[in-house]
Amino acid sequence: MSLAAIIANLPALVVVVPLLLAPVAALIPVSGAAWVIAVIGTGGALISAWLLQGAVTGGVSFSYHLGSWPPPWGIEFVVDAASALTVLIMAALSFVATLFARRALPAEINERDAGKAYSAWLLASGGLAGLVMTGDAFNLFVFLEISALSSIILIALGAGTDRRALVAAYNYLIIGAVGATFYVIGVGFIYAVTGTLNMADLAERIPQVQQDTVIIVGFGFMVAGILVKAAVFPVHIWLPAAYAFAPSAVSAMLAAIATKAALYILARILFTVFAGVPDVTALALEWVLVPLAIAGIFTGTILAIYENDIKKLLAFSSVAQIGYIALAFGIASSAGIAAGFIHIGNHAIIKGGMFLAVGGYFLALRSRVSLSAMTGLGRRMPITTTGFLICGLSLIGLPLTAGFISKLYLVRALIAEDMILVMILVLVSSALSVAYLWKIVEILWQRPEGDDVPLHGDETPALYLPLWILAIANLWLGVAPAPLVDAANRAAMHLVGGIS
Amino acid sequence: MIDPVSIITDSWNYLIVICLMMGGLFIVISQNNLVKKLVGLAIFQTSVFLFYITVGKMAGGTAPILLDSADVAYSNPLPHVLILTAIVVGVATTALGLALVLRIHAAFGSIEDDEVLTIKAEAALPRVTRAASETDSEARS
Amino acid sequence: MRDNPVLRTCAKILFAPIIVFGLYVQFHGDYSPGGGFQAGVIIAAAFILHALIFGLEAGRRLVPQWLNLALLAAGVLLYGGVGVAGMSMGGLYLDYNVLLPDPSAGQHVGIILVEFGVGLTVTAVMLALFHAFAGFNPERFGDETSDEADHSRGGS
Amino acid sequence: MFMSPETALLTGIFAPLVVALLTPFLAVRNNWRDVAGPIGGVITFIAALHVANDVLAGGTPSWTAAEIAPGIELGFSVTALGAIFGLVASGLWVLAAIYSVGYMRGNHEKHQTRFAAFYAVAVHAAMAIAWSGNLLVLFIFYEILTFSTFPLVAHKESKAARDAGRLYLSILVGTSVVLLLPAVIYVWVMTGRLDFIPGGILAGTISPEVAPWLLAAFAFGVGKAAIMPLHRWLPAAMVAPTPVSALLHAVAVVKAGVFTLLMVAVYIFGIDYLADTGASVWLVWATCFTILASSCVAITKDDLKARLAYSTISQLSYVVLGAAIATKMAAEGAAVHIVMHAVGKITLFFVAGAIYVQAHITKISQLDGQGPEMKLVFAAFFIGAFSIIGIPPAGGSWSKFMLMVGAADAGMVMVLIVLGISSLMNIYYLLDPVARAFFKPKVKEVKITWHPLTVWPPVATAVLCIALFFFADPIVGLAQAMVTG
Repeated sequence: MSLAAIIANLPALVVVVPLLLAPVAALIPVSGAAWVIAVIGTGGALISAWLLQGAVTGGVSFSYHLGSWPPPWGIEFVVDAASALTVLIMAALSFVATLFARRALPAEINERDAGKAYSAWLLASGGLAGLVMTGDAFNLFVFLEISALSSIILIALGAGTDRRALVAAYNYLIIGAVGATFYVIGVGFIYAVTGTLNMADLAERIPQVQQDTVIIVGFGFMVAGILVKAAVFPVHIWLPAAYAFAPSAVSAMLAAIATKAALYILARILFTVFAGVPDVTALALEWVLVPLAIAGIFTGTILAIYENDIKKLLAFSSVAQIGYIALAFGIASSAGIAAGFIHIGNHAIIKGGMFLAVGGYFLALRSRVSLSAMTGLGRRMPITTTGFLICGLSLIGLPLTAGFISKLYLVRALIAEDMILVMILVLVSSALSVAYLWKIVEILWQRPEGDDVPLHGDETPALYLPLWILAIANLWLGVAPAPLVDAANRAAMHLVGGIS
Repeated sequence: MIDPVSIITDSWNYLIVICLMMGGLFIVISQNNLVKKLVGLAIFQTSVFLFYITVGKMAGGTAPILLDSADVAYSNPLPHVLILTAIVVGVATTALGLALVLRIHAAFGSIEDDEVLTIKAEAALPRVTRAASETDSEARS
Repeated sequence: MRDNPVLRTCAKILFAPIIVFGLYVQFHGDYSPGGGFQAGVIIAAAFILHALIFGLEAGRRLVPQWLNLALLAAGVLLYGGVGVAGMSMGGLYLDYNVLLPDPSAGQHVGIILVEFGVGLTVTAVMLALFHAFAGFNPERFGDETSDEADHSRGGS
Repeated sequence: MFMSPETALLTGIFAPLVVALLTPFLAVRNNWRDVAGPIGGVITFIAALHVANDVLAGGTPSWTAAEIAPGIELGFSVTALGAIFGLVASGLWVLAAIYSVGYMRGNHEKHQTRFAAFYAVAVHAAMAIAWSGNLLVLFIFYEILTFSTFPLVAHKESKAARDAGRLYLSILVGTSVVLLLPAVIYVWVMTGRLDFIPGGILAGTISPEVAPWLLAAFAFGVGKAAIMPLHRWLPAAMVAPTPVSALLHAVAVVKAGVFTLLMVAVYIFGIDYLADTGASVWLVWATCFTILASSCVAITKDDLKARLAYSTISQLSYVVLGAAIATKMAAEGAAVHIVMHAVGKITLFFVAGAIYVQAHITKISQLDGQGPEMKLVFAAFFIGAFSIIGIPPAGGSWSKFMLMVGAADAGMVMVLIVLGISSLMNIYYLLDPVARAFFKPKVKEVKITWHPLTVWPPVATAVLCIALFFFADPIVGLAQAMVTG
């Protein structure tokens, strides 16, 4: 294939490369070889996403017509500032998680399942990329289910170390399927009154529709479905168990990217597809999204403070962080949406890094990482722990870390909209998050009562290098955040541009 | 203003959709048995399939296969295509769900949600580790 | 059921016609109602019927697990390969017009290949599902508590 | 001049950090490790002198690393007030480093390497706070200071030490994250900048109704300033070894707090803006209450370090009061008081530690009659107490005088009365231990062991207290430069 052909087909390659390598990986019984396929798949997606991001930097956006069928008849992939940024973040994180998987995944699952596991891995990352790229409301549902089903398989693989993974996967399946079906019902209503499925076309036709009720009901179903996938409070209940019992590498990948795609879709639906009916979306933003986001922030943070299992603790913290992103979108100004995108990126590297570190602990301890099991690990695994700490400080949002930049722009957006009370709540919650992080830090350096538990193997670069890539990204984006902030601003301008 | 009788006579297809949808969702929520939950999910999804198809059907319309005469009303083919995809997705979901139920049954010995939950609270270690710890305790006693 | 002569005979007679019907549905999909999804299920039905009557082991001998997995992957790869071929020949992903010099002929070739890929995969998936459920062995995954597991479940 | 001001700036900030990083490697020989602190202190102090000299000459040494958001740069830039604080922190570090060697060895403390390393990190943070280029950089090092002193506070690793450490951390980090950081971000959102400009940056951008609330967010966000009711962490931190209490909880940490507030009042709000809007009137009363209340508590304390801690709380509010009065003279007095109180209070803490190392006495009631045994240290205590009370010829009299003149300028008679009452109480509770030691009969026979490294530093700082009375000009000059710009 010529270079020109590759360039022209980049939007498809982001999705197709991982998806097509998935069956190849499934055929390979050797774990190492299957891992190479996974690296090629996620790496190819990352390169494509990187080139796409370069292409949209100039402010252009373009559409890719699958099968050369022009929209609104065919399915299009939309490449604009918003989707390119989201896809780049997700591709980068799934690539880093794949690097970590080489040592981590075979240790936690059955060796003969490794090929199929990497197959599901590639399907999940390709499906999530497709979710972001597609400009077709129904195609979105297909990608939603590709990514969800493969994620469920990956979560169930955790049964190799803890059988509760099966129940977590089952619950995710049921809740996720109900959510996805809600979305399809909504699409059905909207299709019934507009006769189109293309998002851009929908955005044009929805304001012309006379039957307001149908639009409202369809919108409600669609948003409810996406909220389930995004794990926004109170439909987050599948998330903590799913992240906690999945294999370490899977937890890291899912925590970093899975909900981000759904949050992006939420923004797309709210700010482009239904941009023509601002009174409907404003209602949802003001009375549903913002209160739920704040409730989620507090619920997640408080549950995290009282949680003892470290992976569950991080999962609860994810619920809170998803709340921040949802809140940022709920502000609905371009500054707010930009803050949301900034936090999508920052939270991906923060939580990805923390789960990678916990994966390192898990492989050293060979048991579930509870707080008491972590006693004194700071001295014995200093490299992993330092990386964990950097990500942790970023999570609370101390300056010089990426998390601070998120907080800075979120608070700025809140002040600009005079949402002072919400701002205070956000800051109080971020202070509460200090509580659970400090609890971990203290234990990491505490001396154990008796002898140290024996560790299985030393720290190896295969396990801590991916973590450190993310830790350095945290510091880098904390000191020189301009690229991410600019990209997020462009994304926000692009989405809000649809309203005006 | 709205005549209840006309709702039943004119919109019976939608009423069926609603009944199936609510029934399915109710089963998903209320049942303890993991297989029954999946059955409920399948009913719920099927109601959506019916909904799409009934929306796509045009009164007096024929199957959307191109005919030579110009004044033929075709039913909308697109919903059928969408639902074909949705059915495939539904099959995959159900299959995966049932596979998980089998594994849960093998691991916990039960497919009742409440029983599985109580087992969860106990030792959830993998078989090898737990067997080892049990023999330990037996040796001690 | 293996000993029931009526079932065995019927199965033997039906096996080939079902597959032929499946192939008909498969390759007429581009002109008339049909296509890979339906055909795949129909063809898989033939194999499942075979396995039901003659036993799981016989079914596995007919389509071994590795072949099943290979077919599954091959179908997806064929589908994707057509898409990639479209890209490499100067079109976009899944663009059939560029496959042959004549766009119309290209459309035919493209859709037939893609549908064939779908058919292969659906057949393989259906078979894999059947064997996974029918041949599920709780011993492989279970623990001590699975004694009461239903051992009668199985293909015979 | 052998250093450019910029080089001096970076030397002053990073020399302590280098010491901290080298300490674990030097730990192979205890002597190498213990000499690193004083050497680093001397280098830092020389750098601080250069910087202060340049500031007095009208320069603004500055250095920028990166820009993290429009109007927020990562960098350092020395203000006149910063020069003062830098001098205090580095100069007293030299003595405290020598003293801590004597104390830690004399007490046979464990983990001396860790102690020395974090001690140096804390000084690094204090220097960076002093010379920070904007509010955000100040905030960053404010947090680093908090975190780096936690291992020092919880040094003994006992349950009591850890609980105290947790209280310390939760109050300081909690207030700063909940109030200070939001206030910083709010200022940035409203003005688009965070740097320190003489005369302030808020005038014209923030309405007078908001100003008191914003000031409250700063005043209570800076938990290190220990305005009641956020003072609890300071007595709790007294479980730390005395060198920590001396340098950090009499100089670096608490002064970082009041320094931050003074910086905010002078360079962010601006004295004139505060005076015009009356935003700080409530703070005058809050600090007056803290001054009197903590003096009352101090009188009841029998533990010497606890009494000194409450005295510190009261004295810190003097500085904040100076900022809140919002006249030029009062602000100058506040700046000078940072220096005078630091030198005086470190003397008192040094003495408390010296008494503990030599005689293992912590209670004031047990000091009766011990004076003749430890003449030098009690003499130092006496002079230090003089400085705190504000009696000539000790340095503290200048700052108290300036604060009173400032209050009179603003017509706040009540403040004058409060300051007077407070001085009387100071006399009682600070001179009481000395009086008991010399004029009461012995209640406890103790074995005195002589540790010279714990005795000469307090004597040196006591001499410095006297010297500062006669040579206060440079300090006052810098303070004047602070308000005139």
